[in-house]
Amino acid sequence: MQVNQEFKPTIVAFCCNWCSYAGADLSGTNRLQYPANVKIIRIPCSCRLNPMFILRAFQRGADGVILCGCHPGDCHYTTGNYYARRRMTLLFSMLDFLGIERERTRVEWVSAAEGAKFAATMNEFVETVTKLGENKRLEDLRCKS
Amino acid sequence: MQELIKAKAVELLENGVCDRVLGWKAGEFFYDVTPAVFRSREEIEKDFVFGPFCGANMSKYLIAESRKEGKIAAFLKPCDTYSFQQLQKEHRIRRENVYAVGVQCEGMCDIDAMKAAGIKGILGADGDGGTLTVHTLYGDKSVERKTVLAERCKCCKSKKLLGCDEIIGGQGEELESNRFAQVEKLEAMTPDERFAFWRGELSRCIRCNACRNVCPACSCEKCVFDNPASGVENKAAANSFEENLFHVIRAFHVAGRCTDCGECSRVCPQHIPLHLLNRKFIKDINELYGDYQAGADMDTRPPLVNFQTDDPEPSVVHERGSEQ
Amino acid sequence: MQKIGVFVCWCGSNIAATVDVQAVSDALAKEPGVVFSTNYQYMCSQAGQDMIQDTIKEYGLTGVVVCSCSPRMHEATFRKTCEKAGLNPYMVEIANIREQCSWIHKDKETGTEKAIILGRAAIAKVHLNAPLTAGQSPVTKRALVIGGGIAGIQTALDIAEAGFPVDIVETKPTIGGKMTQIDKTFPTLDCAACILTPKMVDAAQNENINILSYSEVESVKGFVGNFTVTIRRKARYVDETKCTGCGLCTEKCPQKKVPNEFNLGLDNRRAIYIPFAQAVPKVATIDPNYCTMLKTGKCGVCSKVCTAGAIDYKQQDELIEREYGAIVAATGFNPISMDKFDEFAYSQSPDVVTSLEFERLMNAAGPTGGTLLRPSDGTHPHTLVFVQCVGSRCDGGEKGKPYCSKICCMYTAKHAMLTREKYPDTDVYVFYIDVRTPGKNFDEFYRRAVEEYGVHYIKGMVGKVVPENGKLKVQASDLLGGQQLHIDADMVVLAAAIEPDKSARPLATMLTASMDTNDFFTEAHPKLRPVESPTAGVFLSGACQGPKDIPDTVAQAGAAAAKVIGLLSKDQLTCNPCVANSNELMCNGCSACEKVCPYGAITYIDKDFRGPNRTTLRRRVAQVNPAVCQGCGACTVACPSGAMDLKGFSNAQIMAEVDAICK
Amino acid sequence: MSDMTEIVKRISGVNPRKCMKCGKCSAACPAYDEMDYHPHQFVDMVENGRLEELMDSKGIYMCLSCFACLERCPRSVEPAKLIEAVRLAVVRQQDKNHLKPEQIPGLLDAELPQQAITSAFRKYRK
Repeated sequence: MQVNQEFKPTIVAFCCNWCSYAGADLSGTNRLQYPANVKIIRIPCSCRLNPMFILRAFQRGADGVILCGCHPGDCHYTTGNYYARRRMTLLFSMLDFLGIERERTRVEWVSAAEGAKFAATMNEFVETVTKLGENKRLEDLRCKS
Repeated sequence: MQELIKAKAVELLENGVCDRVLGWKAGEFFYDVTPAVFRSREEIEKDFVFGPFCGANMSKYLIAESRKEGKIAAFLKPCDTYSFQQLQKEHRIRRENVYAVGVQCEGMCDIDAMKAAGIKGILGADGDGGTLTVHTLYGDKSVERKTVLAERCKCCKSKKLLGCDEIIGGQGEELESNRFAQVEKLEAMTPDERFAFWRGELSRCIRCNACRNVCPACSCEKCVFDNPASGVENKAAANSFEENLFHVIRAFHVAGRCTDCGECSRVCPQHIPLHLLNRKFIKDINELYGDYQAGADMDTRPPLVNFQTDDPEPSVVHERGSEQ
Repeated sequence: MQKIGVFVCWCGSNIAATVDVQAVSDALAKEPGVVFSTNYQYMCSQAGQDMIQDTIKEYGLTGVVVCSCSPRMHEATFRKTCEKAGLNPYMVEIANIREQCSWIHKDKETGTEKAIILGRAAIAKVHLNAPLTAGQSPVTKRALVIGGGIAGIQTALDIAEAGFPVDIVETKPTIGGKMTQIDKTFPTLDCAACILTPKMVDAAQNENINILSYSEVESVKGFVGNFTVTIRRKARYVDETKCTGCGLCTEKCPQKKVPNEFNLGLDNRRAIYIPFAQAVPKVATIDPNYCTMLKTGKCGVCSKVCTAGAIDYKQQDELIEREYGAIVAATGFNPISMDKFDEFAYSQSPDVVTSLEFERLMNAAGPTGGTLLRPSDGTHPHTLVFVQCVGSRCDGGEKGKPYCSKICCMYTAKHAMLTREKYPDTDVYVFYIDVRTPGKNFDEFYRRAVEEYGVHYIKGMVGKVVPENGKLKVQASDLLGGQQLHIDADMVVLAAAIEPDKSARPLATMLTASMDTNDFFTEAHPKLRPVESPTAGVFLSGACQGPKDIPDTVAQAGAAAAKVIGLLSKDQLTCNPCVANSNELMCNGCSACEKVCPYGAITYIDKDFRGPNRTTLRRRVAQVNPAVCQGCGACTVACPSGAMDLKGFSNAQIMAEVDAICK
Repeated sequence: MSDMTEIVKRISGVNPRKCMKCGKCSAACPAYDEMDYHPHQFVDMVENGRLEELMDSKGIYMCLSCFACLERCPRSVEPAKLIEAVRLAVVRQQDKNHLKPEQIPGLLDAELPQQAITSAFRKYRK
């Protein structure tokens, strides 16, 4: 696939309030850089993420969506991320089944102490999505012609 | 079979076991059999049918019917009983108001398959066993049932009748089916091929909502697509999102609850193989979280409201993909 | 339409250096609904807060967006600010333009652009915010302590001292727990019974404490401040109110062959028994598994000798239901079974004992009257081998426990020391992997065992023990000496790992309290909230939370009591207003939400709804208890109909943010 | 030599870092007195890269492979597998001639096929 240098993908990152949002804050506190394409939306827990939000983001022009939550076993609400894990696994598999690039979606567990991991994850994700180019398939799933 | 069922329906009504009977009624065309509620011997004798085109899943109608006063007798095929149990599990059907009669099924037929088999001028079809008698303009013809089965019946998962008060036609067994064959075929394709496939299929959707309306799992009091507050309501197509992903959202909503009855594809006027989306979820669930059949029992936790601490990570989707 | 005020903070140069704050406030001023937009050096300063308050009043703002540092930092500050100016605190949204913008970008243009988008997302969300009010729920001023060991007793005493009634539920016929079985306590070597039994008596005599011995928790319903607990009072076949504890029945009972659990089966008791002399309550109990009367209907000796007429063979289990405001789990520990460690010949020789059994063999009230004798032949042992870490610090899985049991080093030093003190003619070997003695006067104690009492401490493990001709052939390694040792021992004492009591797991399920993989209760925060469980209103005391010695247990018991007292001293609890709520008109009653709720906050009722043509439809609908819901949102996604939504993070709000970001 | 350590770890599948140095392996070892290095030392030597000494040791051939150490180890370190791997490593040493050129004339024999000497000379030299 041709790499478009000019292309700046839009990335939506959903972060749980207790671990990953704090991890994102920490990467800021430590001045660890990641591209400005990443915009974070705070949700109370990874289990709050409705698959519809992901689809909505893609429809509105997002090129990649990533969910960050507490590591399995560390959920502030004890079990939330376990449910999120199943939901996302199935959703990603379905998107893949429909032929949508599986690299556009990701789940990463980031603790409040992992500022470096958060930044590294975002850098890598932005790079991956940039290589993929603009997201067309979700908008185009229904043939417009 | 039809006579047995009709006799049973009349008997249940007249013995006072129930005051209504849910069954199949002859429609405008012989292959267009519709679900109906019968209240008297006369109605039953006149219109009640059971034959190779009684594919409709009866269970969904019991949500409303079981909440009415009195008791309703329902005739349920094996597929229907899975939905029947699943809906009870979700507290949707009031079991005490239903008298369930399990009806063994030898597979329902597809009128298009009959036409494709080269039979012309079809007027009707009947028969119980492996051989059907097709009435045509040119006289009766004998047809092997298995050659004209509906897609979903060719890979029937189970002939077991679950949770019935009574059974007609004998209890059946769970079957070894290759129902995931087509899903596997799609999985083996490249993403581009899959995308092209689904684009071809889903682009034909006219958003008639037939799939949703017939689906026993899609029985919400108010569907999210009808709810202006949901953000995905069905409105004039200002943009194509609602339609694009209607089927994905629908499949996700019924994931873990879909019994794979195949009604969605049966009723689709555009012949979109919608059941493949549901089957993909079922296949994933079976592979990732252990075999699960919605409606097969009353107490197992559905896979999407359950978890194991060592469930695979979502990246398993990527890993599996790269193996292909 | 909301009237929104936007306040962009410079945070000195923290934000202003990489974000053009003027450009941001100008750009956001053009957003729909924004009636005021400004920027200021430090929004969180008094002057900044005053500015926000003045603007709210002047412009009649209905919503406020502060573009500043992380909401984790100052969301509470700005909410309070707005509340003081008469605006509902939940009409405030923070756009994080410091940690998630200015601090991670270097290019000013990029930073400014991103800050504007983040501001837009916050504005989009505020448009859909609704005023939220925190609910109140009353507190039942009574506590339940589950487990009557030293942890439970201490917690109950401390709560009772503060004036609140407490019930102790203990599954055994007496309170006291493991400490009653211990002979002496380290590092002071005072007798355990001497310091414990006065506390047991205090508990029994305290007006605020009600001891429910021989009882178990059957079910727990409700939530913080309002628990309803069903307790099973097991039939002891003796009327507690009549029994005087004279003990005559326990002497006359003809069934003498019942293994005495108090002495760990090292001797026998009768079928009717009082566990030990200082038991509280001092009431006899009939063991239904051994009582001839209960099994065959023939005997009745105890009934005949009881002058108080307390024996009641017809007694049945009784279920009682009580209300509590707080629950303390104090279920304690047990030594693990030695089944999987038969290289130490525990099952092959009675002279291989666990440390707790050794306590009984040394105890004056024990089976040998306090004289150390070999269980096999009653002779005096001359060579004793102690093995530490039996089943502790294992690789997990079947072999044993992955954790350090914490107390073994010290009690083994104590055993070795006591043995040498009482019987100077003995040779005592202790095989250790590491000796861990963090604690006041602990290492001094261990050194005394070595230096003053001449206990042979050997770094290494015992590989096998083989009973042979009345001796125990011990094969061990001496890692520092670099040799393999062969010792003919008379007794081998195993420092068995400890594990949480088996009752803890089902209890945790009832309490919806979480546990770790070893079945220890999880604390709300490992450092900062060590005596609270993540479930509000449930507290942890003693070894059920992790291995502990007596001083640690008592300290934690007091801490748990302090938390309980803090809770019970409130009349009302303020709830988190960002909770789930179910739209009854859309709810299917399918129970999906209930299944994923970790707090049991969702219940169902049958409710009548108006149907078409003046009919009434009765439907099952979900109801969220706002006092219990913690606002995770798991239910909102599980709900297929979208009836369940989360206040403060509603579907519409999150989607508005998505739209604003993706635009 | 560190490569060799990695090879031994890989062949055996043993992670010597799991060892907490309790010595239970050596306590259980029936061949303890026959060995110059003992099971717990094997683990330590592999961990610290002292593989040359270990490979030169006669002790490794005294191990009976009774697996008592492996069975008793509380940390599942499996010293017996490590010892076996070291023995294999000794046998399998690559890039080495086990026959020195100067030995060859002495071995020449009319009865012995020359091919055998050539292949012995080349053995493991890959």
